[in-house]
Amino acid sequence: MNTNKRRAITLVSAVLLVTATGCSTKAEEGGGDTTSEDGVKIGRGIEGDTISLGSLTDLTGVFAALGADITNAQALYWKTLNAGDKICGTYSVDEIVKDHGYDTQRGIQLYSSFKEDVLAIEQTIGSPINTGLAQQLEADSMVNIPGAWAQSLTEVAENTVVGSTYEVEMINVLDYLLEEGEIEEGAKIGHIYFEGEYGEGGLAGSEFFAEQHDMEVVEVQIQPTDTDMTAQVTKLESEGVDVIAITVAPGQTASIAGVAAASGLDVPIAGNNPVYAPGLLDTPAGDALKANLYVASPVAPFDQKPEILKAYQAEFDNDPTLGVMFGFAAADVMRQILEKACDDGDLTPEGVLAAKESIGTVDTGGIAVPLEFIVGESPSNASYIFKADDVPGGAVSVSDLYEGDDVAAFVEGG
Amino acid sequence: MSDTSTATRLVKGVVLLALLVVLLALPLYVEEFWLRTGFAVFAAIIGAVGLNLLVGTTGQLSLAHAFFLAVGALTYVYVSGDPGGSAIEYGGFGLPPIVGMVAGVVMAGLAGVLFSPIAARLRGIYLGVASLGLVFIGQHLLNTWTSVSGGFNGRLAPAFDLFGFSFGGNEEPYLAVLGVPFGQAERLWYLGLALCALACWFASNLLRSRPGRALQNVRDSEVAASVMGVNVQEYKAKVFLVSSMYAGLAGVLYALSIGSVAPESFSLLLSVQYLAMIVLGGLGSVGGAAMGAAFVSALPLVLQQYSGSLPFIVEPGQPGIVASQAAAFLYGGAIVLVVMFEPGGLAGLARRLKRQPRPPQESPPVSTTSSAPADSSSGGTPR
Amino acid sequence: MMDETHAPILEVRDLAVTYGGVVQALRGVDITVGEGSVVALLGSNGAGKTTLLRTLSGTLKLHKGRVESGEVRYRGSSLKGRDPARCVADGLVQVPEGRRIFSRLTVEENLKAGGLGAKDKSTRAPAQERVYDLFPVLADRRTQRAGLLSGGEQQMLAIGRGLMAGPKLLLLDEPSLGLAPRIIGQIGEVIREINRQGTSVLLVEQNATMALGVADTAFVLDVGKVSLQGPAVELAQSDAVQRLYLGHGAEETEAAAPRAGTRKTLARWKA
Amino acid sequence: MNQFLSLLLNGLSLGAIYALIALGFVIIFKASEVVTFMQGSLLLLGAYLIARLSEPIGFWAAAAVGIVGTAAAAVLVERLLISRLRGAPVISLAILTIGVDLIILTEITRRIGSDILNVGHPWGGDAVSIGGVGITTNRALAIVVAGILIGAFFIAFKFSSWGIAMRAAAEDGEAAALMGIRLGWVSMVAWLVAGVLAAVAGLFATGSPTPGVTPAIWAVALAALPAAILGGLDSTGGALVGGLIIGVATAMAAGYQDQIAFLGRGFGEVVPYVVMVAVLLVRPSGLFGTRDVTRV
Repeated sequence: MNTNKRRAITLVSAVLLVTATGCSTKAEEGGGDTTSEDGVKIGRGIEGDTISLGSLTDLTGVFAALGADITNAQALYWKTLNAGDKICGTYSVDEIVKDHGYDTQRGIQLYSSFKEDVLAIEQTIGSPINTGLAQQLEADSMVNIPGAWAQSLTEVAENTVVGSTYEVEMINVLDYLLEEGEIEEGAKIGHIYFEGEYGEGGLAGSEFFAEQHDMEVVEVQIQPTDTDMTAQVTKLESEGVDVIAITVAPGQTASIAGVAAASGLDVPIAGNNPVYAPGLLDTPAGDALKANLYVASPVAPFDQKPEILKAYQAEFDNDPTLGVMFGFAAADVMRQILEKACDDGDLTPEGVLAAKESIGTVDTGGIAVPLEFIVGESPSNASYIFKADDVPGGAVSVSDLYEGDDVAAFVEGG
Repeated sequence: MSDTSTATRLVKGVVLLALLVVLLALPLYVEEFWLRTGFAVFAAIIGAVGLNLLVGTTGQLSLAHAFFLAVGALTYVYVSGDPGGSAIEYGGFGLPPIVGMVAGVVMAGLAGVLFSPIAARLRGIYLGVASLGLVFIGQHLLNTWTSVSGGFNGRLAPAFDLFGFSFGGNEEPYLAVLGVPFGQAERLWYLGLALCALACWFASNLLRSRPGRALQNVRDSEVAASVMGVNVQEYKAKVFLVSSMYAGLAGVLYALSIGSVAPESFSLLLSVQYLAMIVLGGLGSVGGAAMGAAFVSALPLVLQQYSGSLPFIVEPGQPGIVASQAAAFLYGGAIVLVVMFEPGGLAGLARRLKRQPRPPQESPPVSTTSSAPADSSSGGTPR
Repeated sequence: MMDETHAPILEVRDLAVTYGGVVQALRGVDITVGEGSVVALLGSNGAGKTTLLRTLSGTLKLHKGRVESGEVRYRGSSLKGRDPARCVADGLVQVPEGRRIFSRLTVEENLKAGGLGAKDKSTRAPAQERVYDLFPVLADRRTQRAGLLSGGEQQMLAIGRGLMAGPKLLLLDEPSLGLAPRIIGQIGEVIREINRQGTSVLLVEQNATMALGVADTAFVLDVGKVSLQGPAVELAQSDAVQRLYLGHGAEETEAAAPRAGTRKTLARWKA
Repeated sequence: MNQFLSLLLNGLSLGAIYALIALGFVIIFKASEVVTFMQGSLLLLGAYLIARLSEPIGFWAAAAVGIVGTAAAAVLVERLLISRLRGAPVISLAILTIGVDLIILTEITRRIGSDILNVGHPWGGDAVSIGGVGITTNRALAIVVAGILIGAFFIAFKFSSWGIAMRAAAEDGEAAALMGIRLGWVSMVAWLVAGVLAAVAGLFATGSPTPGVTPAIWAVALAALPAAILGGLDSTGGALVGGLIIGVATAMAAGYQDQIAFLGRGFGEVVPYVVMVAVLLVRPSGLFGTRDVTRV
């Protein structure tokens, strides 16, 4: 048996040697940048006249609503662009969309599946996934548009946050309520927020605002899986709050509004942009939401941009949310960065990153708030403020672009 | 009889060796995505083999595996990671990664030992649900203890290196084999392969040893085992220790595979996936656990990768079944089919295909029933 | 005593049973229970008594056992493939060994449970009265948890529970097991009384004294085969039975005797 | 004090919903010796059916169809899968139900997509005041209906043929079979009842103050599992008590989170499990479970 075994080992080793010395396909892969006909440096993610952009979205997990709308909108945006001006007048855009179902490990794996093939990423949903990817984005000079607005995202140069951070959003919406007389100086803010950076961000905003206006914040932390907000609202009611600030998910928003209405706590509710989805209007809490909810958003409601709504509805038959506006805005920001890179003569990943950093103020024509990308700072000080209503997108603007008086102080101080 | 068994062992040896050779050669050919998937599979195999020792061999249902993985992963990032974080600051010792890895394994084992008094008191399904509690309590702990975990979004996992040879990060020293540059993915592949082979080898030796047989007796009947002189409590505690150490190592690799750890990654779903792995693979079998782990952890990624060419799966954004749902259907369905028709799992199936009769102690599914009917002529049916 | 010329209520012909297709528990067993008679079935541990009862009551499948050959006819028709519930509905009721009463149910609930399998629901109330007449002690304790009864009372409850379905043939599996001699005597009387009221009885016992005292005819089962049979009185006089079941040296003989299904004995050791 | 009463009342209503689900766990365990992990998807299925149908056929008809449909699904699982595995190890059966749960959950999640379905309860978001404490009508009704259902169940359990058959079968399956009790029938009815209970729980769990049907309500059943365990897996009374304990403890922990802030924010979520583990440490078979459940 020993001789047999030895013979087998020899045989297998021989096979190994033969296979290994045979040409390895991977060995011949040569990276490196080239220059296109019109003198623009190109590299990863560009084949012929096509730029490939990646998309790490969530179509099956908790953020499926957002993911689907953004994905649809971006597909529509590039379809239109490809049929018209293209990028740089030359390149059409091809998307590689991957669905991670809000599973961090899967998201990271999927990133590695397309990172050699894409120039940049136009959408990455999920804070933990964005956090997990940070190192790799830096290593790959991969410009990325996160579907989130956390302060820490702005600290990675590759991240292109389209909108204000959660802190700024919360200050803006509270400031708006103060200005409109919905709340007064010295009021008591009850803040219900998620554990984690999203919630903490919103809370930091309301705490800063409270400091400026002699207010007090009663904080209640919840987990994403909580659905029944009775105990939390009861607590706020017993504290006698004058406004409820929320940094939660849509399900909790409906519950909060419903419980507050049922228990006679008729106060305004101020939320960060992810708190709302138009589907909430069909719930029993619909009327309460229409009456009391104010949301700060990085993108304008459809009433500001009816043409986008029309274009979308011509293509897709679902009820659009503001995710559509965000998808358009993100695609437009990506287009402008790519155009800038092209103008600078460098469409390599590094060139795109440089373009992103040097682009200055980005104006998306009123789809999103005006943006300027400085590492570590909120890309914008402004928000759109909307109320819930029975219109497409479920939101009507109550003000034009709004920038609270305290935001500047916050940005400088923070 | 001894002739055939020698021949069988030889065939088995050659098959294993050939498999090893193929696995060793793969990084020369396949793309980074597959290598990374492979690394995740190796991590899953280690975890599944560990869980199998507990559930398959000793018959203790545990849904807490995700928790022990979390302990391993968190210990690794804390011991070997540097302090950092912007919104939420977290600490770290910044020690060499190998120290972190060992610490991760040890801490997970310790957590297992701490839990084992509870495990010893509870049996079967009560243990299963109590261990479910551990997952939730553990997640709460991780979310709360932000100075360690980095909070909801988690924290980055330091790249692994061993005596100056880096498995990621700076990729030093530069290494190329046969013209193929060995980057992070290639290096991690070998790291995973080595650890995984070691873990499987240790587990199969353990199962063949005297303690291994004692564990199987504990599964079949605690009363009988104790009559035969097996210290049931002690063995249960020990197997919890070993199983959670496996989970700890799997957790460290999981962290390396993702590059970061977030509390959310260690949810009940992860425990359920591990359970699915060992059920599909075949309870009690090391090879089965490996097959099950490969199936469950790679399936969603493979389906996603080939969603374009699979007729029943639509591209993301289209109405219909997308890859991750198809994967969920497939392994949910596979669990049902396996329990119904092939309790031996993939391992049992492979065995049946080979038509090699086996000594009975290797084939049975978990059996925890001990309420033998009163008459002496009960039970006793060969499996 | 009943006349042997009556048509038999139960006929077992050439019955062979295995467990898992491997362990042969019965091989070519022939047994007849005459209508209205009491038949005793003797045998040591592992002789196949319980296997026979399982075959009759339809629970063999629960234990992964299988009838390999032979036939069982109850009231003229084959029992093949009949499930336990059908058997009970047809009046073939088994009182299991070790009593197996539902200890967390009350005495009355136990009796009700016993009546659930009866075909005719209207017979339940009279059946219960009959049981209380037969066992007055159960009537006194009807609201008590069955687990609180003494061993003898529990055996009476088990028998009473079996009577609730209105059996035509009652299978009793070792009713004397673990009971004091005085109680065993009472059980014997009860069996006689049940028989007098028109129920045939197949009594499986290790306690040959009581069984042979009650039965009309008897069979001795040994290693899955019938080794002796005949009228109970005659059998009681035979040397073999004297030696094996009534007299001395039983233990030594049993230990020395070859056994079918040694693993079953092992199972007992483990349990 | 008002806050305390309010939390208590809401905790009880939550507990009533948990109790319904926990009762389902216990009934199935007693009748089939299966610890089912698919109560969550049954609950979701019931709520989903009601929500989808209440628009076209009206709430009451939808509720009837939803409850019947869920019970039918449960019976189907019992007939097609569980009944064929009688006598299989408890762990295998539990894993089987996890597989089925995964399939149902994935499919309904896929169908719901990103919507929040409104069940369309006639009482909507109304609220009532009980002794000066406000509670949504939905939750008040939950207490009432759960009370009636559980009461009816206890009566059936104690006095009906099925109840006696089930208790007998739970204690000694073979002896029950020898009494002519059809174990398959007992098991099937148990799954049917558990399906009904899950659908009713789903009906109330998705009403105000929760926003409607989302896949997340699947997790409600997960919190009811500790309720069943801490009461004692084979004790119906334990399921009721366990449900109420978990409900009240969860509400209190959420409402008084400032006072227990040292345990970490959001502690309310894990309260069911903490309570369960604590109880199991003292009583390994739960509060009212029989100590001799060694067969699991």
